[in-house]
Amino acid sequence: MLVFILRRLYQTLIVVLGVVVLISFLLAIIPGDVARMRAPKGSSEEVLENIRKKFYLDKPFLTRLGIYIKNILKLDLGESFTYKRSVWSIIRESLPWSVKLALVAEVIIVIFGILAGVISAVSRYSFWDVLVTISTSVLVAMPIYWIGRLMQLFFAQWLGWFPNSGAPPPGSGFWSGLSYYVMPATALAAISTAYVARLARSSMLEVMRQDYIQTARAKGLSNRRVTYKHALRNGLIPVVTYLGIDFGVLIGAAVLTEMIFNWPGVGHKLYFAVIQRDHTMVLGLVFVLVIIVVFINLLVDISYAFLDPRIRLGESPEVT
Amino acid sequence: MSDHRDPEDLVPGKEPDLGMEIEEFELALEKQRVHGRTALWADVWYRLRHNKMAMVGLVIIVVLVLVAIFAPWLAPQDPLYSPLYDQNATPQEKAESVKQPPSRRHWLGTDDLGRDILSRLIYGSRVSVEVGIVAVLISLVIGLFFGALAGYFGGWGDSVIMRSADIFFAFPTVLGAIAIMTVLGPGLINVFIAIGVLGWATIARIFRGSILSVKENEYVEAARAMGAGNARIIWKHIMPNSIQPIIVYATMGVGGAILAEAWLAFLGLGQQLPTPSWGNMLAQYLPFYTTDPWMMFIPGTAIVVSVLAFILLGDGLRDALDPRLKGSV
Amino acid sequence: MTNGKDTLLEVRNLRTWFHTQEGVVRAVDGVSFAIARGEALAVVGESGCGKTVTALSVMNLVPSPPGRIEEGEIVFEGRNLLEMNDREMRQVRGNNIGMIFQDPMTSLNPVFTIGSQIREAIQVHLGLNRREAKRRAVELLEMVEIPQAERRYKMYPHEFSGGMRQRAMIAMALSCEPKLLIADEPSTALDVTIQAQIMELIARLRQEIGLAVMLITHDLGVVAGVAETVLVMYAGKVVEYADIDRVYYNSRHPYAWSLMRSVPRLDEKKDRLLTIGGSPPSLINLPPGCSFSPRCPFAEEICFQEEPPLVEAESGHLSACHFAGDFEKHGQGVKS
Amino acid sequence: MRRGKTALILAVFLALAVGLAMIYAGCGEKKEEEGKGGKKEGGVFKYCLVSDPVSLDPAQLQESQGIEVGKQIFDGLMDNDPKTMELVPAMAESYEVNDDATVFTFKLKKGVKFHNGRECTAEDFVYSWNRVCNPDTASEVSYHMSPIKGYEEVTGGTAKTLEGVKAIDDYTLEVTLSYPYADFVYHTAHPVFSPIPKEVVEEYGSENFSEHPVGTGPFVFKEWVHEQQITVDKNPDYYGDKPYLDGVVFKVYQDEETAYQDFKAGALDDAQIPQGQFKAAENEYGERAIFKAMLGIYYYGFNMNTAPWKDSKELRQAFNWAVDRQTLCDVVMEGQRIPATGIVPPGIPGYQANAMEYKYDPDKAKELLEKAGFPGGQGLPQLTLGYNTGVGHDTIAQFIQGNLKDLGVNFNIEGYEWGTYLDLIQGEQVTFFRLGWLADYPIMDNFLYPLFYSGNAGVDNMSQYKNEEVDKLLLEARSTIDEKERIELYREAERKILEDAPIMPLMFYKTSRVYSDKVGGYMRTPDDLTPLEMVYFKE
Repeated sequence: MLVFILRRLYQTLIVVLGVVVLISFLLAIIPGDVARMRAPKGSSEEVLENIRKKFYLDKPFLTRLGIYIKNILKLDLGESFTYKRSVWSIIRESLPWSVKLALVAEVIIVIFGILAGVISAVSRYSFWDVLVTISTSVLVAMPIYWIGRLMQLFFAQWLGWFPNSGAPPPGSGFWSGLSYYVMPATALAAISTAYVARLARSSMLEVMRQDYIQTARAKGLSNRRVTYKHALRNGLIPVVTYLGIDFGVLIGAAVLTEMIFNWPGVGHKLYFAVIQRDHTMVLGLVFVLVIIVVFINLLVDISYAFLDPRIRLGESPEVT
Repeated sequence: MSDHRDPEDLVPGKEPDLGMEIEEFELALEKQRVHGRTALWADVWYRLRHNKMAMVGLVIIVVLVLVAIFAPWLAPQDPLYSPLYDQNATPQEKAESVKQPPSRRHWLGTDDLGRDILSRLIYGSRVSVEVGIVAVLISLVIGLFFGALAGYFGGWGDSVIMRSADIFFAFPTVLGAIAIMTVLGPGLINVFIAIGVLGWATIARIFRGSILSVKENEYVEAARAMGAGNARIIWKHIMPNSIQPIIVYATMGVGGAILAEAWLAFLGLGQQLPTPSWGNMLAQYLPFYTTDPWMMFIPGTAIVVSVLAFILLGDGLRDALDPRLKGSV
Repeated sequence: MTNGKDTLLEVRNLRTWFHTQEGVVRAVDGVSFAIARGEALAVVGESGCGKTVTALSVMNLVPSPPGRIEEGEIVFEGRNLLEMNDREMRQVRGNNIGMIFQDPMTSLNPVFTIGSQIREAIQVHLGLNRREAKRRAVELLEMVEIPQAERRYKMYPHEFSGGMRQRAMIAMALSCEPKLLIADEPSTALDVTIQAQIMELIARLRQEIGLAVMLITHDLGVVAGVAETVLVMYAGKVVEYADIDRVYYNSRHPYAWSLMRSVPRLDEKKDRLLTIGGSPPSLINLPPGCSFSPRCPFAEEICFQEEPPLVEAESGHLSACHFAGDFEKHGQGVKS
Repeated sequence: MRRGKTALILAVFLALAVGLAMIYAGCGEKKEEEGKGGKKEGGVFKYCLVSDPVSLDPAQLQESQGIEVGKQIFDGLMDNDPKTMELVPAMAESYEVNDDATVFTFKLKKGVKFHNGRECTAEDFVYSWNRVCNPDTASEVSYHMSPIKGYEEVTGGTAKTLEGVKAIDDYTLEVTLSYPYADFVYHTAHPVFSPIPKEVVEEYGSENFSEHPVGTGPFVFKEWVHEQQITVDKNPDYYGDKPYLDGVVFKVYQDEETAYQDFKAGALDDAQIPQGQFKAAENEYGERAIFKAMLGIYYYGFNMNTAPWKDSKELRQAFNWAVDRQTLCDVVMEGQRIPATGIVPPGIPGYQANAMEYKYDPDKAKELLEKAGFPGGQGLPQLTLGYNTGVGHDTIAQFIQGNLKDLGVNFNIEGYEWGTYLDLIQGEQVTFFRLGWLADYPIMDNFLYPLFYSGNAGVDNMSQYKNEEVDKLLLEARSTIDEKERIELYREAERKILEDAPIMPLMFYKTSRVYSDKVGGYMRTPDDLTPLEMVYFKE
C-alpha cells in the first residue's frame, strides 16, 4: 500500500511541475507588453523597466521559470499585478469558496447522479429509465450559463425560493447560508450529475450481466440485496474513478457558474488573471488548483483499493 | 443461443494453419475479416437502424449538415441586413425593427439590431458544424497518433505521454481554451485549434486502452510471429478492431465542440461578430432573458437539439458496436 | 426416471421461449423428466440445445425480458415452483436447491471475501448469527477439501485458483443442506486433472449427504462416473431418456448413438471417429419433422415431415425417433 | 415500450413550451405604491457595485467603482455640487488666486476631524499630496497633480517633497503651480487630493492603507470582504450635514445582469440598468429609473500615425458624415444616449451646440470618399475596428459597421479584454478603436487637453493627434484668467480639432441607474455618483 502511495506521489510531482512549465510557457508567448499594462498611464520608459525588473520579466524565459519554481518550493507565490496584493492572500480569500461550492456540488452529483443511474439501470425500459436518459442527455447538451440563468429566472426572481446570486454574507447562519449554495452548486453539478447518471446506468447494466449476480440470485437473495449489495459495490468502481477526475474540472470549470451567480471563487479570478496577463496570479492559482486535483486523485485511488480488493496488490487501475 | 451472424465462428473450427506464407495467412484472415467486417458493419447498421433514439439523432444531424451546406439558399434574408443602417429606410421603420416578436415577415422575429433571427440561425449552423467537425478531426489526429505510440510501444514513451495526458486532464479545459484563445487572438480558426488541441488527451487515453486490450489477442501475436512489421500490424490488425470506442467518442466529441463554442462565445472569444453563430447569438440574447425571454430559447434550443443528436447517435453506436450486447436490442 | 423411490423433482411439459428481435426462440419446447431423492441425472446435448435454460427454468432464473416460461409444471417435493410468488421461490433457491455454474473465474463476487459470500446464504436461510455462520462456512470449506480453510475464509476470489473457486462454489451451494444440486457444466472451464477431482468430490458428497444431482454437460466422458440416468436433449426437446448403460451401449436414438461413437474409447480400437455433419439448427425456424433429420444418416421420408413423439422403445427407455427400435437398418446407414 | 419513449419526448418538449409561457406571464413584478415624505433616520443602504474596487487608497482611486466608495470615505478641499457640478467649498472655507493664476491659497475649516478622531490640518494635505507623487506609492492618478510646482522632480525621484505645496499655518494651505492654470482649483475636488492621517499609513504600511482607509468623509470604513462587500458606518461627527443612514453595504458584482436581477429580487436598494433594458426599466420604474445627461463622450478614434488615417482628412470626415447618430441613440440605445454634437458634452460651462457640422448624410460621405481617393470604398486597405468585450460595445460596433457598409466601406470588428485592448491601442497595433472619456472635473480643458494635446500622445491622446495650432490654443487658454476669454479659446480649439476629425464623436453618456421605492433623496450626479449622505429610508 505504501509503495502504491509513494508511486502516486512521484507521478503527482511530475504532473505539477509539468503544468507549471506548460502554463508559464503559455503566458510567456501571450502577446502584449505586461509592464506597460501595469505601469501608470504615460510613465517613462525607465518606470516600465523597474516594473519588469520587479516581476523578473526582463530575464530570459528559463531563468524566470527557475526563479519561479524556486519560489514555489518556498511557497512564495509572489504578488498579483492586478490586485496589488500577495497571491496567497487572494487565494486564501477565494479558494475556500470554490472548494465549498465544489463539495456541495459533489454531494449533489453523488446522490442524484448515482441514484438516478442505478434506479434507471434496475428498472430498465421503464418510465423512470427513459426519463433519466432523456433528462441527463438534455442537461449534458445545455450550456452551463444558460442553465444558470434559467434557474435564476424560475427559482429566484419568479418563485423567490433562493437568493438570486452571491455567496452567504458574513455572519449568516448555516441554513440561511446554505440557501445561497443551492442554485450555483446545482448549476455546477448539472453536467457532471448527468455524466455520472449515464455512467452509473451503463456500468450497473454491465455488472447485472455478470455471472456472480446469477450466483447471488441462485443463493436465494432478494432482488434488493442482489442489486444494492452485490451489483452496486462493483458498479461504483468506474463512477468513483470519474468523480476523481471530475472534481478538478469542477473547480476550474466553475468560471462561468461563478460569473452568473456572482460567486467569489477562484474560477473567474483565474479567467481574469489569464486575460489580464497576471503571470504570478495565474501560476499561483493553477499551482494550487493542480495540487488539489492531484491530491483528490490520490484519495480516489486509495479509496479505489477499498472498493476493489484486486487493486490492493499495488498496481494502480488504468482507466480504460 | 448462437447467432450465426457472429463473425468468430463463420469459418467454423478451421484454425489458421501456421505453415502458410504470411500473405496467404493474411489473405485468409482478410477474407474472414472482410467477410467479417462487411458483415460486422452490416450488423452494426442493422442494430443501429433498430435503435429509435439513435435514428432520431442521425436524422437531426443529417438535417443540420444540409441546412449548413444550403444556408445561403434557405435563409429568407441576409443575416447581416437591418433597416437600422439602411439609408432609404424610414425612421418609423427603423424604430420598429428592433426586437420584433415572431411575425409573418420574420418567422422568428428580429434581434436587438433589427436583423432577421431565422436567417442568422440558419447561417449560425455553419459555424457549429465546422467547429464540431474540424475540432474533432484535430483531436483525432493528435490523440490517435500519441495513443498508438503509447499503447503499442509502451515503455517510457507510454508513461511520458500518459503523464502529459494527466496534465491536460488536471488542467480545466475551459481555462485551457481561454489561454490558447488569448494567445492566438479571436477568430474561428483559433477556436477550432483551441477546442481541438484540448480534446487529444481523452482520445489518446481511450485509444491506448483499446490497443492494450487488442494487443494481447492471439492473432496479433500470430501476425508478429509471421514477421509482420509494426506499422503493418498497427494499421491492418489493431486499428480496425480498436476503432470502435474512438468512433463513439468522436461522435460525442462533435457535440462537445459545439457546446465548447457556446462557452467561449459567452466570454466573447467565440466566432467574431457580426457573423452569427449559435454561441454568440445565445450569449447576445441572454441578457434579455426577462424582457424578451423567447429570444434566448431560439439559439439555445438549436444548440441543445444538435448536441443531443450527437449524444443519442453516440449512444446508439456504442450499443451497436459493442460485441457483447449481441442480440439484446 | 423415478422407479418406485419417491420423486424429488418432476418437470412436466416445460416450454421456455425467448422473444427476441429476430423472432421467438423456442429454447425449451416441451421437456419432461423427474429426479428421485438422491438420484443423479445427467442432461446431455450440444451447446444451444436448451439444457442450461431448463436448469434456469427450474430455479426460475430465466432473464425476462426476453425469456418467459410459457407452459408446464415444475413440481418440487409436491409443490409447483411456477405457482410460487417471488418470496416463496427465494426460500427454495439456495436452501432446497443449490446451483453451481460453469466459469468459476467469474461466478464469485470479486469484491467480497469467499467467507462472507458463503456465510450470506447461511444467514439468510438458516438465520444463524455471524459467528455460527462463520463456523459453518469453515466446516463447508473443509468438506470440499480446501486446505487451511480458516485462513482461506478471509481471502478474496482472485487469490484462489480455478479449481479452488469451483470448490468454494460447491461449498456455497451446499451451505444450507439442499436436497438437489444443479451443476451447470461444473468442470468445462477447468483443465482435465481438476475436472476429475471436482467430479469425484460431487460423487462423494452424493453418497455422504444423499444429495440429488442434476448434472448438465456436453462432455459424455464426465457423465459416466457420476450419473445414473441420462436425458439427451436436442434443439430444445428431449430425444432420449434412459439409464446410463442403456444410452451408452444400446442407444435408441440416432443422435445419442452417433454421440457415443464420436467419443474416443479406451476399451475399443477405432481408427476413425464418427463426426456429425452440419451444425445445430436455428431455434427460431426449426426444420419440419424431426429436428435432427437434416443431420441424421438414417433419416427416411417420414422423418422430414412428421415430428417423432417421445415413445417407450423399451421399458424405462424413452426415445423420440420414428424407428426408435432399429434405426440402423434405415437410410443409407453408416459405413463403419 | 417503443411508443412509451416517443410519447415521453413529446412530454418533455411540452414542459419546455409551458415553461416558456410561464416566463411570459411572470414578467414584471406588481406595481409598488409611492411612499409619502417622512424621512426615517437609520437603516443600512445596499449599494450596487459592478466589480470589486482595485484599491481604496486615494492615491490609487482611478476606476469608477473605487471612486464610488472613495467619495463616501474621503473629502477634499473642494467638491462639486451634485446637481450643477459647480465648485463648492468642502473642507476648505475659501480660497484666493493670485493674478497670474499660479498661486492658490486655501483657508481650511476648523475642527474637521479624521475618522480616528484627530483634527485634520494643512500639514496633513502636504503629507498626503507628497505621498501621492512619491514614486514608491506608484500612484496611477498622480498626473492630476502635474501642474503643481516640483511634480516632475518628486515623481522623477530627484526631490523628496513638492516645492509648490506649503502649510502656512494649521489652517492655511498655499499651492504654487509650475505654469499659470486658472482651472486648477477644479482638480482639488478629485478624491486623489483627499487628506489621509499619516499615523494610520505608518501603522499599517503604505501599501496596506487601502485595506484600512481613514479619511474625513461622511462615512467611516468598517470592513472589506474582497469580491463580496464593503461596509461603511455613519460618521457621527461629520463636519457637513450628517447622513440619515446608519451605514452602507456596497455589494460587489462581476456581472451587471446579475446585479440588476438581484435588485428586482429585492436584494439591492439600487442598481445599474444594463444596456438593452432601458425602455423596459423606464416603463416599470418611471422616474426612479434615472437617465440624466452625464459629462462623458463615447467616440471612435483613428490612429493619426498610420495609413489610411494619417494621410486623408476627407476619409476621416467621410466616416463622420456616414454615421446615423440619431438612430443609434434613439433605437439601439433606446433613447438613453444623446447624439454627440462635438467633444465637450452639455453641462460643462462653455459647451457649444454646433461645434461640428457632421450630420447623417450618406451622399456627402460618398462625395468625400471619392475626394479621398476611395470611390465607393475601393482601394481601402483591410480595416479592423477594435472594442473591449462584455459591455455592449459589440452591438454599437455592428451598427456603425452597417452604416459604413451602406457606402461600400467594409471593416471587421474584433473584441478584446480591457487590459489587452488598452495596451494594443497604446502600442498602435489597433488603429481604429472605440473609447469613452468621463470628466474628472467639469471644465472644457478636461476634455480637450488630455485627449488632443500632442504632449499626451499615447497617454490619453490615443489618436496620437499632433497639431501645433491646437496645442498653442490649449496652453494659451489654460493660462487665461478671464473665464469668458478662456472659454472662447477652448471653443476655437474644439472646432479646429473637429474639422481635423482625428475622432468620430458618437454619443454623450447618460446615467442609467434605478433605486428602490423604499428610499428618498436618491439622485445621480453628472459624473455618475450618488451622494449617499443625502439618502434616507421612507417611513
